[in-house]
Amino acid sequence: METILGIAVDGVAYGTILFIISVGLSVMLGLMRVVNLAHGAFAMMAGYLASYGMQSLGLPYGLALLAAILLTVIVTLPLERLLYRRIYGGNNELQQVLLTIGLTFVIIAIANYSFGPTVKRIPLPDLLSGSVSLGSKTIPLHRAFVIGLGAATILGLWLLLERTNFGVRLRAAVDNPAMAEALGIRTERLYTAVFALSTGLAALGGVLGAELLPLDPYYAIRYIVLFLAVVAVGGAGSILGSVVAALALGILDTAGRYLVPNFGEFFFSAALILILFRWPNGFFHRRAA
Amino acid sequence: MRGDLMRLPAFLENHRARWGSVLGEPAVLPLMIGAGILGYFLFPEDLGLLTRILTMALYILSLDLVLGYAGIATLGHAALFGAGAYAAGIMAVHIVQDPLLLLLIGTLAGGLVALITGALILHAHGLTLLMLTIAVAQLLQSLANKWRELTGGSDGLSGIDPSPVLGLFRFDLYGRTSYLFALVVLIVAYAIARRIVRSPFGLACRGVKEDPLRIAALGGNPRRYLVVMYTVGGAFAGLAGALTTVTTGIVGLDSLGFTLSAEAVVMLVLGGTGRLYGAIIGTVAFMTIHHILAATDPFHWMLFIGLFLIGIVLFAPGGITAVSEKLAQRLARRGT
Amino acid sequence: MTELLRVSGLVKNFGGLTVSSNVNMSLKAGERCALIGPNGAGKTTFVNLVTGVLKPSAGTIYLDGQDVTKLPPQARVQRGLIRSFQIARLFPTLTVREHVHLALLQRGQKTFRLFGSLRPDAATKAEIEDLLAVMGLSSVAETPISALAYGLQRLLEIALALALKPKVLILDEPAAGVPHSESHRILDALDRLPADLAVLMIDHDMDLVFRFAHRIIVLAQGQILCSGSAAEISADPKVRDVYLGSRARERA
Amino acid sequence: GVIKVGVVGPFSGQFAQGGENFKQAIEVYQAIHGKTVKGDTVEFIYKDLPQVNPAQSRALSQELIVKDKVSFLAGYFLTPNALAVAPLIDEANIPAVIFNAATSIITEKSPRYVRTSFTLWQVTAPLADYVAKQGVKSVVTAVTDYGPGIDAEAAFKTVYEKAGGKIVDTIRMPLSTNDFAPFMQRIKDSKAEALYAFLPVPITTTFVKAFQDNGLKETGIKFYGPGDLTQEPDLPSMGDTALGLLTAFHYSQANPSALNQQFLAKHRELFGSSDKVTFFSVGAYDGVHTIYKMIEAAGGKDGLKAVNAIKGLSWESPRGPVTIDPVTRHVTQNVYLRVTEKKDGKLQNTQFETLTNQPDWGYPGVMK
Amino acid sequence: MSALKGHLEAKGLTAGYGQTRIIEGISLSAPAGSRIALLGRNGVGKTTTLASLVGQTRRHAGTLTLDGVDLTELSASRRAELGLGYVPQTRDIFRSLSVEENLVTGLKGRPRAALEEAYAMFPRLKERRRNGGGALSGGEQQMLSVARALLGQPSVLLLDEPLEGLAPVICDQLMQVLTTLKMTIILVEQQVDRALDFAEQVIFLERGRVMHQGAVADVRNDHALTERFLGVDLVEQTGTGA
Ligand SMILES: Nc1ncnc2c1ncn2[C@@H]1O[C@H](COP(=O)(O)OP(=O)(O)OP(=O)(O)O)[C@@H](O)[C@H]1O
Ligand SMILES: Nc1ncnc2c1ncn2[C@@H]1O[C@H](COP(=O)(O)OP(=O)(O)OP(=O)(O)O)[C@@H](O)[C@H]1O
Ligand SMILES: CC(C)C[C@H](N)C(=O)O
Ligand SMILES: [Mg+2]
Ligand SMILES: [Mg+2]
Repeated sequence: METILGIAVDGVAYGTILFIISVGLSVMLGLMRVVNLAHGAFAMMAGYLASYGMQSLGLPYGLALLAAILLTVIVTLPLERLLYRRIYGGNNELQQVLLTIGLTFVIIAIANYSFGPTVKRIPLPDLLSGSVSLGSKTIPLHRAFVIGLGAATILGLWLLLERTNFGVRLRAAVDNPAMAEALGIRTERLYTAVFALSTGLAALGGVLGAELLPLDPYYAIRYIVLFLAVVAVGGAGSILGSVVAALALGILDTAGRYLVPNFGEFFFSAALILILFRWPNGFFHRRAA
Repeated sequence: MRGDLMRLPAFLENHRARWGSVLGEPAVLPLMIGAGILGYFLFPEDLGLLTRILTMALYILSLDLVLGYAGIATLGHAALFGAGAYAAGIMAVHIVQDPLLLLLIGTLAGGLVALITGALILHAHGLTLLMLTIAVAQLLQSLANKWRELTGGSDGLSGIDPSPVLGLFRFDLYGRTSYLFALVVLIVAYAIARRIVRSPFGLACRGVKEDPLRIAALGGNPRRYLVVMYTVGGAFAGLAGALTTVTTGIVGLDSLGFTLSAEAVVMLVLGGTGRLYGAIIGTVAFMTIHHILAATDPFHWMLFIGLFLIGIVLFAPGGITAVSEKLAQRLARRGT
Repeated sequence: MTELLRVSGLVKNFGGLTVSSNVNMSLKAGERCALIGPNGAGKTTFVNLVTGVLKPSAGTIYLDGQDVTKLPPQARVQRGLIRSFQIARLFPTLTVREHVHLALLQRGQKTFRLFGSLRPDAATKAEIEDLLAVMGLSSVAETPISALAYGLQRLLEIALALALKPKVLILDEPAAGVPHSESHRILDALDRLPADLAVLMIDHDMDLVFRFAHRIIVLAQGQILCSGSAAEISADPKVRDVYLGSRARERA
Repeated sequence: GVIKVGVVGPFSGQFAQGGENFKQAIEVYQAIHGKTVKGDTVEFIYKDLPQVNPAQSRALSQELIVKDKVSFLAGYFLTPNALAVAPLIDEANIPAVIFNAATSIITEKSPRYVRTSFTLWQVTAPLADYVAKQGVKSVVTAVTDYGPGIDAEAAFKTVYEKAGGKIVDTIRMPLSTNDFAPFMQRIKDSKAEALYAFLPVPITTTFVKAFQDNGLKETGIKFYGPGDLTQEPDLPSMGDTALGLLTAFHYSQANPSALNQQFLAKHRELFGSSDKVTFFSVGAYDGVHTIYKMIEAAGGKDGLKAVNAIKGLSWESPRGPVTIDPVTRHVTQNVYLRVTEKKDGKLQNTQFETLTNQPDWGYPGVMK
Repeated sequence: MSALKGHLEAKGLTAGYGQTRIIEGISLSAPAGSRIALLGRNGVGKTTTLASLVGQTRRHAGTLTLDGVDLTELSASRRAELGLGYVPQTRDIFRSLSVEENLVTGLKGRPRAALEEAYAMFPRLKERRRNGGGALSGGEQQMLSVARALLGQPSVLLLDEPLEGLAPVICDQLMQVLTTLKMTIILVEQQVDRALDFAEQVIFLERGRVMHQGAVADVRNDHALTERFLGVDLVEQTGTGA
């Protein structure tokens, strides 16, 4: 019983971080049909910025977090204009792979050059660095904070995309850009907005998740498969899907490691194959197609 | 009346584009042989690198069959390569050392793994398929890591010492035998691959790639074509893996790794998909550039490779071959 | 005449929506039949059920006396049940000739020849040329679909269906996108079909339907409303109400 | 003339710290000891090999031999990449001096391998003995599931059980682990008195943090490991969570010896800082020393003769006294017990006990 | 309300896809509230003409104004905002959106209550409002496409074969609705008789050029015209039928 509680709590905490980072990737894939392999690089960029802000400029945690997200969005927006815009759409996948891997390489090289290959740290404020006890289980306060923020993100995103005209117009623009334009929808602006939203979420996750996913230049590649797994299991573009997928994978991974530590990796890949076999379109496939 | 229905200019335009790519084709094989022999004499000290390029080219060629001709999106192609590499390696350590036999074993292993996994996963599409291919490769990789007695685990499988080719040609320090051996294998494999893509089966696969449902409406089972093509690609990838084992004498977990899978896609797209020779050109271009950059600046080559890839997308969207074909066409048009 | 296609008790639900409720019909060899009905009546769904693209919620489909309800689409095609698509569905980079060739290879089950040649043998070649000529596609044989006029794509759709040597041919809006003035091409092509073939056509172009069909079945809200000859149908007030409308009177 | 040495190492990628250490240590050595040996200039050629890729390792090494005509190969950060060159160096009769790769089997595979780093057996065996002697009754081991990790586990288990201790659980963690919380839970549940752990960078940081965050430190479970866990460049990012960790290792920046101080000072002089110096640095530094000695003996020719010439060679290294074992061709050296503590506001590994002359306990026949 | 808006004026429009030019120097003038039928055989460039007015093709030459405002350089979305409404030949339903959401995309800032107008016009859509757009039948998609365009209250409505795939009764209804609309309408249609019943002006296209422009009455009386441009003898067809 205790074990189950432990696995559940750790799994949810881990899953929430996966969610925050992956949902941006999912939204972009679902809406713009871009497999953005540089998503991890954007998360990492924010992590580095936050680390720099705190360690070298002495900013407080909250401010560093906000500044890092903002800066990441500002830095990546021109990329949307100059690069991504050329590769939107479902029949450009191969171009997307080439471009976003190239971009990832460049970001890794820059991170390596400016910050060196060692792991960088984002020190937690005292307020978040303790632990709380849940019965016999100790969880770091920071994780509780992450879970809370994750929940807020879910709600906010869902409202934005499913319950506003903005969301409808956005999904229309993605579905058929030429027709959306002909109906007076400014598709370019929408794409820019979604791109900013997506990188913003990556940035948020990159900073919040630095405790789990250590910040070194290879962050950019190391975790992208994991994020993609969340998107695939959840169904591209589905918020609810990302939530369920991230939590499911987080818990599975945690359970595998706890129960069969020596075969943890094996267990995870096998579970992933089974899940995708059973739900080839993800848990929450978008309506019709 | 019918004249109205015919749209002549558009027809001519597309027609020319198609022939542009097909006409260049017959020359590819002699060119490859020529360039291969020339390479042998021009760069006698770089045969190690050149051999790696040849084996990689074979591997990328196998990916082109799968991705370029059947539209199977995969980021786990290394699973098939690694299966061939390990099969050949394990056999070489324990049972046979004849290089040709080892290649055969690798081919069979790659094909078999492709057949089994393909039958399991090819009902999926898009990102799901992509993830399934990744997961299959990861599964095999952790299996290889776990099964240390057989595979050497993370230390790699060493102690592979293939006997001389045909009992005559020893694998030497300078890599001459390796190079010529790899060259012959690549050329033969290329010829076979070309035969396959121009067969009725190849035509049907193109159809499946463009619209699987329509193939079903013609009475074909799209999934069967996919599985068969995946198996064929797997056999070629396994051959490439075995060739790498034979020419380097070691197999590591990296031969099942994500990096190898992802790099393959990069090289193929760089060269241009669905052409076979695009695979060769992409491999040569990527590996040469990589080698030069890594040699001149081992510390920051990633930046330049990254910029290069971005540049390709911006300025040569269909890959190197597509751009050169377009250029050739423009020249040809000016000529006539 | 032999009964080639029989559908009995066919039901299809999408969630709570019943799109096909207990449809029974049959097609005999040599019949020229049309299926008409209001938008959303379930005509395309019916075709999808019969061809196996959709799985019925209940009911049985017999082809040439055999129960094919559980067979996948391609197996039904191999048994001679062929359809054309409402929106032309072709392979964009393949040429017209390649399409026909592929269909013939497919029919002869020759598509798993990995090392075979793509050069057709004399008989195949003759058949390809013949089909192209019949449909008036010879002059565009080397054109890839991406550059082919829509009207010609529709004709190629029919050529492909013919290449498969159907026993039962289902045409879903074959004239859509073809001007009324040119729909005769399609009729011409259909006229040349072997006489023992059963054809079911769906279209909203009543000129075409009335000229083509011996028997017309009217579907409404997933059920067969009535069936009969062109004259009977156009005179039927129910049909006029739900489908034909006022103009029918002037035109029929 | 010029004698060339080819260095294969990770100069980009996630292990780039190791490559940088190699290169800087080589330059420091040459700055202190000169660039020439008996009139021959020693020149280093670098080849980048960022990850595990034995085939590439072999191709690069072959290129160094055939094209660049090197007389020595050196570097080799990762075990599989080192293993890949065995047939090559035998055929070309060229010595390969391993600056890092730490699995015991390597030097068995060719008589031309010389290793100046350490092995996990070498530092773990004395640690296990020490832990047992401290009266710790039960230990749980947690290692990364790859060659060096399995070596570490085997070394600890063998020695500790022989000394009468009890291993209650052996956990092998996938190399790709991000979240260590489940392992921490399992360690906690094992109710062992102490933990022995080995992981490679960069996940060491996460592991050490997870140890504290999941409340294990408070439970009083003791934490032992090889020095990989608390490498100096990583200490700042671990922060106070690293305080009090007890590690066994052959090198610490905080080694008070005069030679080490000289070594660090030269580092600061050439590169502005010595903060990033690690055991990779001394591995390379001493590796260059053996190469110089081999050149003295054989002049860059006949690799086997060169290797034979340095068998049994002893000298004083920044890490302390070292000897090349004539049988294993691996460096015999002191292993220090260290504790991580704060000095002048900076974390460091303070050595508090020396276990002298430790061989590679993992080489067949060394452990009786 | 001020005077009727929707005076569309094209001069010398030359446009196409990529480098190929499909239409050459098309000029047309559609006064506010006028109804024009654009006719011609398959592939003569009718769709391309409408798409060029909307701003979806590549323009090589020519100008376009709407009520004196120059649209030539404006994007498709700006043109739509200024009053162009479009029902494309391919319908272009947003397949991943529900029927209701599809309609919302046409609102152009109007309140959601306005959706009832669409539902009143096509009750079928109301029944299917929660359905995915991609799951609609062919005819239902056509209704949705028309309704979506009308919700934006355009001053100029461009219709590309709106009757295709519709049941005859629905065709009747739709034509009925169109006749009551107070806006400029340019209609492309294969059902020539219906188009002529509806329009005031007729334009015939051939090979991307305007070959004839005139009042409906003239066309009706001139069999040679329809014979030449459409390949039918209209009188005969409407007269006897099948
Ligand atoms: N996958 C689906 N999910 C839900 N409803 C569906 C689905 N497919 C079709 N429908 C509904 O079933 C009904 C019948 O559709 P169908 O396409 O068979 O009509 P049809 O008779 O071919 O009409 P049309 O003449 O307009 O093409 C329609 O109301 C449609 O919305
Ligand atoms: N996207 C496109 N790219 C290239 N050419 C095109 C494209 N769309 C249409 N064409 C070509 O433009 C010409 C005119 O086509 P258009 O669709 O405007 O004709 P249309 O008069 O509307 O015909 P229909 O009656 O079949 O609808 C045709 O030759 C067609 O092949
Ligand atoms: C301690 C580690 C850096 C050792 C290295 N991973 C090896 O393969 O031997
Ligand atoms: Mg239909
Ligand atoms: Mg048109």
